[in-house]
Amino acid sequence: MENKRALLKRRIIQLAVIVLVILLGAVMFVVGKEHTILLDNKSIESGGVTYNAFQVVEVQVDGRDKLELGPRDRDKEVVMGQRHKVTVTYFDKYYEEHVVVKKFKVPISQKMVLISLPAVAAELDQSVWLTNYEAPTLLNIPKDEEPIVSDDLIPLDF
Amino acid sequence: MSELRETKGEKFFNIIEKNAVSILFLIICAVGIAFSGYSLGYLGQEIITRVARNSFLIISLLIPIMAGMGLNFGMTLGAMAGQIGLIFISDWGIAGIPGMVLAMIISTPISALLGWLCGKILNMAKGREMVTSYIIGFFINGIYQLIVLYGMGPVIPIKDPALVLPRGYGIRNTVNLIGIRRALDDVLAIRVFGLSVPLMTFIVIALLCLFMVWFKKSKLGQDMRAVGQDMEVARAAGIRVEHTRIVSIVISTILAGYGMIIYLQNMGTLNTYNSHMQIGMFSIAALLVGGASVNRASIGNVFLGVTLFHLMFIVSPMAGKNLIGQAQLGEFFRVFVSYGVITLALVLYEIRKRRSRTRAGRLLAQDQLDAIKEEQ
Amino acid sequence: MKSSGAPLLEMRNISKDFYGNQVLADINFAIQPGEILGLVGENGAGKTTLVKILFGMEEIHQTGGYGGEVFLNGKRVRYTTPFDALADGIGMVHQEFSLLPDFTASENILLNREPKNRTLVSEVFGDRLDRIDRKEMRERSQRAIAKLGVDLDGEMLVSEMPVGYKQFTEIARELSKDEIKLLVLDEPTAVLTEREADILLSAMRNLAAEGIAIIFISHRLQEVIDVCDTVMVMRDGVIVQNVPSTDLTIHEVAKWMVGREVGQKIVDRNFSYEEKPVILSLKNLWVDMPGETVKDVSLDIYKGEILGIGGLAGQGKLGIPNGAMGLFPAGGEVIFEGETIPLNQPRQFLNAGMAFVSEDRRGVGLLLDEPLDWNIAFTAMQIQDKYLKKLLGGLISWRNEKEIEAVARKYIEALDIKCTGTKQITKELSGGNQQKICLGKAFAVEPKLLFVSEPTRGIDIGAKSLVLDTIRHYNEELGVTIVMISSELEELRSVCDRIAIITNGKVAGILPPKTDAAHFGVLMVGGSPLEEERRDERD
Amino acid sequence: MTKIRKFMKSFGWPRIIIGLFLLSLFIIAPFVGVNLGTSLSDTLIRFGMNSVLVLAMVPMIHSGCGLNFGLPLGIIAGLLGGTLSIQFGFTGGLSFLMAIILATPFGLLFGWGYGSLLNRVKGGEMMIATYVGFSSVAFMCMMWLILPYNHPTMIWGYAGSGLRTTISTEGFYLHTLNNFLQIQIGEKLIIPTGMILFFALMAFLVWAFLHTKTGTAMTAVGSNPVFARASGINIDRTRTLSVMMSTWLGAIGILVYQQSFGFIQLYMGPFYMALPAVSAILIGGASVNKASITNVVIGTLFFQGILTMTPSVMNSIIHTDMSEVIRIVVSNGMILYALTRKSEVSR
Repeated sequence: MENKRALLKRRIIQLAVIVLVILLGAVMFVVGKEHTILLDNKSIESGGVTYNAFQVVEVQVDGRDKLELGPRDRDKEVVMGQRHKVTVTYFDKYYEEHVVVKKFKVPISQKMVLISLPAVAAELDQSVWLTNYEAPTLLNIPKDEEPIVSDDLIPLDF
Repeated sequence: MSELRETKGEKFFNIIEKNAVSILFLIICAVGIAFSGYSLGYLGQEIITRVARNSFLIISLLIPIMAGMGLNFGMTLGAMAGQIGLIFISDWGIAGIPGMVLAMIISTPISALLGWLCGKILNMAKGREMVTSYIIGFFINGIYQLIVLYGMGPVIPIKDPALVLPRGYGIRNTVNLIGIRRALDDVLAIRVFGLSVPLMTFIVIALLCLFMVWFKKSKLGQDMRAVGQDMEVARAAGIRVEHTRIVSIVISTILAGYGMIIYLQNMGTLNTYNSHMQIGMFSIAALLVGGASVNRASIGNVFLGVTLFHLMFIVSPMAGKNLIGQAQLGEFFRVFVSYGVITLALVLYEIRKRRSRTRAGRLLAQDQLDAIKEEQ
Repeated sequence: MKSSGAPLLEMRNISKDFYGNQVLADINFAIQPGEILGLVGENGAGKTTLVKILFGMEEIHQTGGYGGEVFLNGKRVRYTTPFDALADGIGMVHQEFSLLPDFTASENILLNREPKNRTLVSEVFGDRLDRIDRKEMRERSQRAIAKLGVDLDGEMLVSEMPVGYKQFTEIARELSKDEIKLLVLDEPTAVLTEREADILLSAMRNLAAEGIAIIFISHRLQEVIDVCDTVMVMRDGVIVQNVPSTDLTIHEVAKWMVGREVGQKIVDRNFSYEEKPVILSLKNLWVDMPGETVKDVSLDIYKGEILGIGGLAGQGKLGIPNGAMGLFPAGGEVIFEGETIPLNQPRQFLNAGMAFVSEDRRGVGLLLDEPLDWNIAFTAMQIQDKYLKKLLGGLISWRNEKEIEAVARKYIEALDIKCTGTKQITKELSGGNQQKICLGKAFAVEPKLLFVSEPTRGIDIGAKSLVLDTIRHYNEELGVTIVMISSELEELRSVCDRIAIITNGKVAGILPPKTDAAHFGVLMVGGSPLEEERRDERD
Repeated sequence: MTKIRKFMKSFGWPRIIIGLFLLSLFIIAPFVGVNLGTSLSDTLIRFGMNSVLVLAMVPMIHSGCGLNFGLPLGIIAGLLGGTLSIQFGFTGGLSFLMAIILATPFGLLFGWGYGSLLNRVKGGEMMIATYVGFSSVAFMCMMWLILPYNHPTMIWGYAGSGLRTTISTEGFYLHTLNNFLQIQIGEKLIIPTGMILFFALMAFLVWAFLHTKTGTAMTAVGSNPVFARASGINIDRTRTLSVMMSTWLGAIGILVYQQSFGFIQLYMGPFYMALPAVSAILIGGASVNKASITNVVIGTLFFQGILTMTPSVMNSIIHTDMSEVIRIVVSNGMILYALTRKSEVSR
């Protein structure tokens, strides 16, 4: 009886460890997943209002170096994990500096998201300035296949 | 019957012979360094990088040696599993340390399965484990290619065009592991005497060494040592010999998988159809250079071996160029030395095994001589 | 030491046959706690089989089990594996060491029974990742060693131990089992020096005093008589004597061991070998044959005689022909017809005109995967260029299949080999017929001297006498000198002109076959027959 | 019925499966538009090219040295013979003959050294043979660079020294055997009689040798070395002889291969030549210590048949060339099968 109980205990612990490892994997997936954030300085129309692109705007994702974008510029940052912060610094027509900080969460399945800086600056709803972005599928240009070298022991580097 | 007496010359010869491979290598390296003209700083940096990169892989060879199964040429199986893990995380776009951890988690069940298969087969081929594990490496390589070259895409969803061949399925010849490049090495990278040291990688290796020491003291480790010395005695004592042997291969394969991931995060590119095949051969050569033999190896052998082997590897092209004017000659030379050293170590091991068998006869002859001397 | 009450172990009506060949019959005996029982008998007397039955070895079950019953403490038991017997407190120490050389004594003593501590890891990966408690291990092994009363360091590596210590380690392993009640020691003193043997014997007495019963199997009769309470003598699968050891003499016991006078014809020719020239002379021969080490043998063999070489298994009798031929590393001098034959070169041995029929038929004697005509013709073809056709002016020696077949046919007829034809694959033949092929192979060489080793081992009675008759006729008709090595004394006595007994790698004595069997027995167990006789006369 | 079963058993399941697989390929071939004549010719030519290399396995297996994983050593002897023949300026059919003659002393010498080494490592032959092969190839890589060859067709034009990676045999011994007595039936079916005859000659030599006194001794050494020793055979010498024969046959084998293939492949070329030959003889029914000429013929036909048929047929059916993977799995699987069979481990 005692033995059985010990065995049961062990099985439970083993199960727990397996679950834990799978959970760890899931956490790693979420935390380590890379997302490309496209930062777009283009005029955008929302609710019938047009928000114009800035002449010049500084944008910073998380704590990274600031990027400077001209009108119709687009740049990107590759980030890990879901939760990020975007800081947009711009000067309005009175040359007054404004800083807008927005926190956002990238959907896990999304490889790329597009952030419209004018919309951020206008402090519109997140659904307006943060949109999913699908890279246009390029036409598959058939190219000579690379030869597959299989069992080859000539050392490359080690 | 008493102790076998040996003359001083014989004793000296025995010591030389036991360390023949290492001594030979020391000489090669000394000559090579002299002729290569590399600075000590450069060499030191290279060695540090390579020790960090390869030690984990080589340590994975120790457990099967402990269990008496010789050099595990089947460690390529683990390398393949590690690579499959890396292909997945690359496709999913998981980067950094989380990517590595996830790749390890994915590789573990694959390694375990392959290792179990390998162990099963090796149990059917007792006495010729090495050549069998070597062929298993090739065999599983075929299966690996089937999966990676034909299965990935249509059957196993891999979408990233950076990974998939233009034809729509199969993984490219080289995969850029940009997401995890130097992910581990750059954590806690410090500079010592102007050399950059990937401290975190060394910490991981140190932890593995601790694990090895601890493992040797566990019941399983004790059983493995017993099985390694004499399967029949172990069996008579009730140890599950076959199971123990399989477990040793499974552990080795899993560790080899992790080692491969650590190795590739430093390299930064994966040669999908090449890396794993080479890794087995070089790891074994490096271990043997460190003075290990088919039935005895220690952590010390690993580090000495990695250092000496890579020293030879770094200096020989340059030395070849400076000596004969052809760098290619040096490159061929290091290939030759890698294979030659395995050959030499295997030959010495077999010869030593045979010599120990004649020991009893030499004792008898000695007794007779003694008796005759006494009569006189 | 005997105590009253139910015996610790009792065997009743034990019998065992291997496919109709009765090896044990009607064995009845009992042993009390604290009793030392000496079990003696020639090789093949059934001691080993008896022990195997007690332990429930697989071999016994595979060959149809056994008859009779075994009682432990009055309870009927029937073990199916040795582990069951071990669990019931029966321990065994084998003659061959079962030790791991690179482990310390204490690691060997507690092999697979190490004291362990649970760890967190073992909760996940199972018991085998428990940590071994080295301290507890040392203490427990030291306790076991203390029971033996010897001075043995538990931390010593087995590979660095003298032989005696290895033996003590083996015994300590059994003693470390708390439940141990009965210990079977199979020739524990064979490898020990006298001093070590004395220590072991006194250790055995200590153990007996603690209530552990011991079955002591040994050929050293003096030790048996000294240490045992009871001596049980087995011969041909039955117990011939089971008596208290008080007042026994070696001579008596030896007589019981080998003495079977009835129904055996002893050689009745008068061959005066002394008048013949010495054909083969062995001088200070040593042979490193595992399990049959020859230490120092000097023998003269006279032309035309049949010399028997006997002795107990493991004493070195088999090493003599194997070493002389060069199959195992050997040293010393072998002089044949006045010429020294270089050792370790079978070719030289064969070229000189000697041949050897090995005791290891399947391993040494035959090409099992080849047809039998090859087997018969091979040696003669290789050594004497028989059965060959010369092609291209002698440049090529072509195998002459016709002649090979002819010689095979000749020996199939002469030796009455039962087979489907000369091309039958040898492994398909029965043991007796395989033995005849081995003889045929040797005869085909037409040697001047023939070593025949264990010619009747493992073959049935009918074939036995045919083989012996063949050897005899071969000697008488062709004048070939024969050296026959056999474990069966009676077989030697029925064929040979004189019989040398090998004990402990040396010639213990050479006696004519008509000598009283007891004398042979005394030689086999390391005594001197003359001394014994004198003692008998004194009594 | 029992006879059939016995035959099946002796033939072995892997062989039957491979045989059926090959048969089905041949049956499917016409339906998917693969020309049977071309396939057969290809198979026969590949058989001719490789059979001598496979034959080089026989002597060593026969004497109990195991599978000759050290075949590259023999191949190197052949390469030396071939390149020297060209270097000395022989052309046409004569260059082939001279290549064989020049390769012979190297083959025998290497074989002697290799055999002596294997005698010291009895029991561990196969692993060591593999690495002897590898290290000799690597060693020769250096030698090809520095040996004083200077025939303009063979050396690097720009460097003026060092042999090229591949050297064409055109103008030298290209198709010497292929064209000899070649029979053409119809448009597509070509029978390379010369090559097959050459193999027959080699096979006859091996067969004849095994019928001599020494050959008999070699068989006995392989079948039961202790028996052979007890019959006065010098085992080491017999084994060395077998290794010399195997190495020499390997040298001849690569020359036959090159005259058909059209190129001498130096440097890492011989590296993986052993594995296909090893698996071919195993597919033919040989085991780790028993092999016959029949095994060579069946094995080479099966193995090369699969290599020829799978790419064309598979490509026609699923438009994917999986032949390389199939080759790796089949050949290594076969070696594994042979290594793990219990009956063959114990004598």
